[in-house]
Amino acid sequence: MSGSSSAGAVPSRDPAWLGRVFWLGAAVALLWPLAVLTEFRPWILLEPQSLAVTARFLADFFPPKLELEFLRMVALEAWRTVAMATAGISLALLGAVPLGLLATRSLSVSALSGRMAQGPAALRLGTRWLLVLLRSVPELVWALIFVRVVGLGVTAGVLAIALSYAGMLGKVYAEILESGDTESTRTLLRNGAGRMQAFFYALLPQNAAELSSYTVYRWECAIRSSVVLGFVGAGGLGQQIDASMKMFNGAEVATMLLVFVFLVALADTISAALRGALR
Amino acid sequence: MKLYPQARLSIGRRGLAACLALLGLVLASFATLDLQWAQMFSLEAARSMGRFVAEFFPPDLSLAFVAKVAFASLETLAMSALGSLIAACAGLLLALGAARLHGQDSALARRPTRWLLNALRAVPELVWASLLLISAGLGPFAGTLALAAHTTGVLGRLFAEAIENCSEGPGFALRVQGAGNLRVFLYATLPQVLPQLISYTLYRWENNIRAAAVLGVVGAGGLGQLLGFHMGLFHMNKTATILAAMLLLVALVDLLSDRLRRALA
Amino acid sequence: QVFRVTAIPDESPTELARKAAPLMRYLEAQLGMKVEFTPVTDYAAAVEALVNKKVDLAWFGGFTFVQANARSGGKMLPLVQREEDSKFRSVFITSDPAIKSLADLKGKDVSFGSQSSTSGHLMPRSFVLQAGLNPDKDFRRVAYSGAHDATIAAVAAGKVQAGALNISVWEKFVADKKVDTERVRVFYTTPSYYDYNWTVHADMPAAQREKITKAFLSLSRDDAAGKEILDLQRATRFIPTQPDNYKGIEAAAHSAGLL
Amino acid sequence: MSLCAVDAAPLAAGTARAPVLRGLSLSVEAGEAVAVIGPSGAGKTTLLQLLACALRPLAGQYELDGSSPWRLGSGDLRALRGRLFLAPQVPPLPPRQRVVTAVLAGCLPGWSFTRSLRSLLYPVDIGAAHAALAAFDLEDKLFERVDRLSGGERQRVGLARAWVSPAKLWLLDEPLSALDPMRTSLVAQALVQEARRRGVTLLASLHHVEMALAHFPRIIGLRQGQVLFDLPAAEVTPALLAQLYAQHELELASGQMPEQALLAQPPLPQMVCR
Amino acid sequence: MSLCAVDAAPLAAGTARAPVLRGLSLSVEAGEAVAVIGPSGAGKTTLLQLLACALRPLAGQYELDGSSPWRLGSGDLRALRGRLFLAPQVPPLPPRQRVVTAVLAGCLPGWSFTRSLRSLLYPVDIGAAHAALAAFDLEDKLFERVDRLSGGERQRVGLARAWVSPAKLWLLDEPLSALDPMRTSLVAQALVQEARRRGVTLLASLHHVEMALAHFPRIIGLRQGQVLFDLPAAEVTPALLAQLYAQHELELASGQMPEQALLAQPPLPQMVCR
Ligand SMILES: Nc1ncnc2c1ncn2[C@@H]1O[C@H](COP(=O)(O)OP(=O)(O)OP(=O)(O)O)[C@@H](O)[C@H]1O
Ligand SMILES: Nc1ncnc2c1ncn2[C@@H]1O[C@H](COP(=O)(O)OP(=O)(O)OP(=O)(O)O)[C@@H](O)[C@H]1O
Ligand SMILES: [Mg+2]
Ligand SMILES: [Mg+2]
Repeated sequence: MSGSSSAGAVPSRDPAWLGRVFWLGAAVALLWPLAVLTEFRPWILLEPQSLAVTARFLADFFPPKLELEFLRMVALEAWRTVAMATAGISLALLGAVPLGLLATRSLSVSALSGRMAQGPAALRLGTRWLLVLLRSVPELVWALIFVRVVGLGVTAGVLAIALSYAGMLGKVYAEILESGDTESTRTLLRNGAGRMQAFFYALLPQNAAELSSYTVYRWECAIRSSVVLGFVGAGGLGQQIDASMKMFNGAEVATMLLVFVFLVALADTISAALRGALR
Repeated sequence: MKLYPQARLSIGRRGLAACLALLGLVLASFATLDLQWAQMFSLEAARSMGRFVAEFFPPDLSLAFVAKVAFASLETLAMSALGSLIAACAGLLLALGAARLHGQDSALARRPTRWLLNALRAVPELVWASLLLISAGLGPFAGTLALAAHTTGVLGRLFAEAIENCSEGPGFALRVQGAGNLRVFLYATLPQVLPQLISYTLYRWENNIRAAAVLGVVGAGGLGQLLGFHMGLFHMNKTATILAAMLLLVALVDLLSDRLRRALA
Repeated sequence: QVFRVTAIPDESPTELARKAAPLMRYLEAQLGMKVEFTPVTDYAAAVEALVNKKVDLAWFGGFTFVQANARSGGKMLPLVQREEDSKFRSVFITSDPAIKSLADLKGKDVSFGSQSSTSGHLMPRSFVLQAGLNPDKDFRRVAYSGAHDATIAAVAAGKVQAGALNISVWEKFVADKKVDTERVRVFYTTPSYYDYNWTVHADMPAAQREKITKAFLSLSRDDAAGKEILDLQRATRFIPTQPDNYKGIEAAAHSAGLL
Repeated sequence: MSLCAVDAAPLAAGTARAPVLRGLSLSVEAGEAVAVIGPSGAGKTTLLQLLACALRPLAGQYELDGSSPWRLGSGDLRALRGRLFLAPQVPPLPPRQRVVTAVLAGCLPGWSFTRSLRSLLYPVDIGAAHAALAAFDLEDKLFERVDRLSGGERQRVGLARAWVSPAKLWLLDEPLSALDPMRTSLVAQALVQEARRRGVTLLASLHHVEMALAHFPRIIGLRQGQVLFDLPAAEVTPALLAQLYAQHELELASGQMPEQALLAQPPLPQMVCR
Repeated sequence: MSLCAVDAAPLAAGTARAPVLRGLSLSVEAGEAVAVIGPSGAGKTTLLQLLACALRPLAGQYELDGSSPWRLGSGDLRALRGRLFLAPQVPPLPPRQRVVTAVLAGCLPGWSFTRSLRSLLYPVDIGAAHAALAAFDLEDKLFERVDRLSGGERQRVGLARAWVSPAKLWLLDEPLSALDPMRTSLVAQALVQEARRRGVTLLASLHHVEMALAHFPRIIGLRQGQVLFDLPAAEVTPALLAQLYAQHELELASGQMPEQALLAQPPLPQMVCR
């Protein structure tokens, strides 16, 4: 209700105003230490000396290295990376889909009437913690665990990707499913449909485009983050670019960045096609 | 009963082709990689994984080290938060150019902006960091900028899609009334997509905490540098403390985003 | 049956793989079995793999060997090393004219190689400590480039003011003219110590150990194939080695607080 | 079904908010057809949601089929929900879905999981969907997408969903609001008759007072979260209606009788087609 | 404003679809108040969208203020749009927005960009929003969130937006559908009177025939995308209405007169409060 209950009198002030001023102040108060901690000094980017160094390095990018031998290596690594990312994501989906569904509030029957019941709430909390654990342990740690079991090579790398991406995808799936309009889902649940039925009849059709494009985006991330595969000797484009970068070999970096740009554009095309089909 | 030929699920031909291509890609991937599943499921495997995990205990909780980890966490938190914030602002601006705001929007800037976003995100954080380390020097500032640059590309695209996906009704009503694109965005589209945008930003923030771990290795500071150092030296107990700190940070952001989304819903 | 080999990534993995190829062919012939080389980008992964017997033979640095030995409870056996490795040294390089001695490093950005590297981190650090500086406190910032060649590149690009690395990589860069010695120069060279070796797990049958040792020791500069391999390994010849050679490094690691 | 002294606030109401329904008591026999009428904001939607077990009463008792839904285990509660059907005020249809799927979603409580999956690929019971749509004169839109329907057509799709559902209690929130006068009458009649034929209990909130009086035997007048009257249709007098719909200010304005105030306004629903 | 032999299909209609409006001609003088009535699916919403320059006619001419909107440059078109207001059938309110912001969004065409930005932080014209809401008896919800309103309250917020807008042409799509009978009448009256006072042209699609006849001087009957009649309210006969709303099947069923068919049904809107 507005503060003034007497009809007719125009309220003189927006009741939300104080709150807004407070939050604005709080934001500024928070930003300041952030800037200090990160030594945020953008102007040093524009100092002539650092500009010169950067320009020298960027000049190295041109022309990109286009030797046949190198290109063949890049193409091979690119395919390996794509294959490993695809395998990793496919495995990740096996875990992410059930976990994501478990963590979704809008599929909870007991949450229909306000609070979730205790059992499901605990299950959901447990699932969320599992997802947090899966994705906050760095890939290198996963990789080292699997090196002990399967040795150096592709398998360890793919498993490491699968686990951490299961954590990421599961969480984002849950959030996407919760963030849209859930009225039609809740209507079905209220009328006695099961969770999975409500998922397939209301939640999925609404969010399929979003879900699929996020998955494709993650696939693309997996390609980029294949540095982790290098840890355990599975190779990959990410590892190559890391190495060339460390060597400040601009020409090689430029070529591989172009490959990345191409792969990203490819992912975008796939994502657009899926989106188009799902709407 | 009559037969209804129209009753089939109507997925376009393009969609069918896309699905088949994806299936093919997955099969080809598994086929070309020599994955070794056999070793995964032995008792010995479980035992040796268990031994590895057991080495983490007990975590190193000596005061000096915890203080060091706490400061590093703060640095990581600051780097990732500021990077994500910059990226969210820049991403939103670029997303406006990259999205078709309504059905009849000619969206001239759409193509070029999308390419810009693609380029930003095609370059991994690590490469951005190495690039920026040259001009900004070692330290968290370069890391922050690197996170911001890559994340701008990511968020810009996600935002653009969220904007294109949101329900047309409210925006339509304002547009036919003659309100400009930006105003329609502020008054009709933004309130609808805001939870989603915030959710994406928070998610990317969390992601950036982990990415900052990788950046630490190139000298950008924070938890990542500590992790790389102690992990490489097999200081498992110290590693456990660092991992716990990361877990806490991620859980914190996770909790925050859950709360915020529920407050906004 | 496949014989698996790996190496710590003290240089970029592509470089490692290139260097290893002829040696692997040679081992294949000598051992009579298929030999597979897997380059990794993380020191820890190489250590874990040998400790858990997921590879049969590994090229370790002195410090990595000590780490692996500690993790496996003393079950690592160093078989052979290059003659140069018995009196190995590191260099400190800089592009800053103001830096003339270790003491001048105070307040500067300094890059080591990998944190697990002997010649790129452990020994330089221990000599810096002996010179009365604590890298963690006295340097403005410590970076880990990850590999020796990367350290040279970082110093040359001005990312850091100074760096420490393996002398053999430095000499190779100078010989190949891959570095501008006008700008980047050595200002300190460490005393010598034991470094790299080829290590196996102690559980390996003695007969096979013998075979491997013999294969390495019989490499000579007289035939073309042997010369190619030794050149690539930057070795004059291989000599036998033993765990006791690395006691010094172990002590240094302890005193630097790295073990 | 009975409510006893129930307080309730809408779902997702902010915290610490006054209840919308206050001390409401009412009971409905199985098979009855009841119209709930009342001014905008009276709490009709809240009442229907409460009856549909969509929100938990803040205070008081609610019984359905002799059991108190909020004391049931989750399995029983779900079974109970399968026996009721709530059609919200704005039809909740996911865009891009086809009419046939949207309608058949009403059958879900009675379907096994595999059957409902199969139906996504090829609708399993086109006949039922067709029949339900035909009841609302919409069978030609069977395979249309719901976002390509007009407002009134969407509303009828929502009602067709109730038609195919196995529910024993229909709770319809303003089922006639977007329909033209002719259809209003036909649909109201069809719903009441079908409910009677199936023995389904029907509660509908309505703004069309004349429809309520013409088709529903029992009328509940709701005002400011309380029952103003609960009478057979024949006993609802214009004076009562005037009191039900009287507006705040007018009431307070002076000593004027509310009824007169109402009649001083331009005529209320007025006969046009006779 | 005039339409001449216009064909049109709804926005987002699939490809290759028959037009919904076929050969429609009609002209409205400035300041007139016109009610558009017709059965569900007749094309009322489509017509209003067409008039609001929201969709381009497939064939034929549409003129507004003497100029043809689709021949204008984008700047002129936008200025033209600033002079009209379309209130869609379902109130288009973004959830989580507050009522005051949602209402003031109606002022946007007249505001500079900075002003509209500022208003997001602190509403710049609380007085105007309050006055508009007061016209619909909703001023106590000024700072409420729109997703915490009942159906009828939301609809009135949508109308309040028209009230504050600087438009010279109001196109209201079923503005009364979710209102109670008392408010229906008050709102219809208020809208027509205010339009006359401001000299605003008013076109509203309605299902409340009695309201249309009571308050609007001119009535257009739309059926299957064509104008069935376009008459002063006084000349609209029950027979015409019966013909307008007659249902397909009934029409075809036999030689029965449509009017009789209609009357054979239970009574159409019937007077209750007199
Ligand atoms: N989600 C909500 N949160 C808080 N208050 C709400 C919410 N929904 C409705 N209300 C308030 O509760 C009261 C009753 O709302 P309800 O929707 O039950 O009314 P109604 O009788 O259905 O009205 P209408 O005929 O306009 O649909 C109204 O005053 C409304 O403002
Ligand atoms: N987006 C669309 N795509 C295709 N066809 C549509 C679309 N929207 C409406 N139609 C069809 O066009 C016809 C006219 O629709 P319109 O919405 O104009 O009807 P209406 O007179 O407003 O009906 P109602 O009173 O039910 O709102 C209907 O048959 C409807 O099915
Ligand atoms: Mg309601
Ligand atoms: Mg309509």
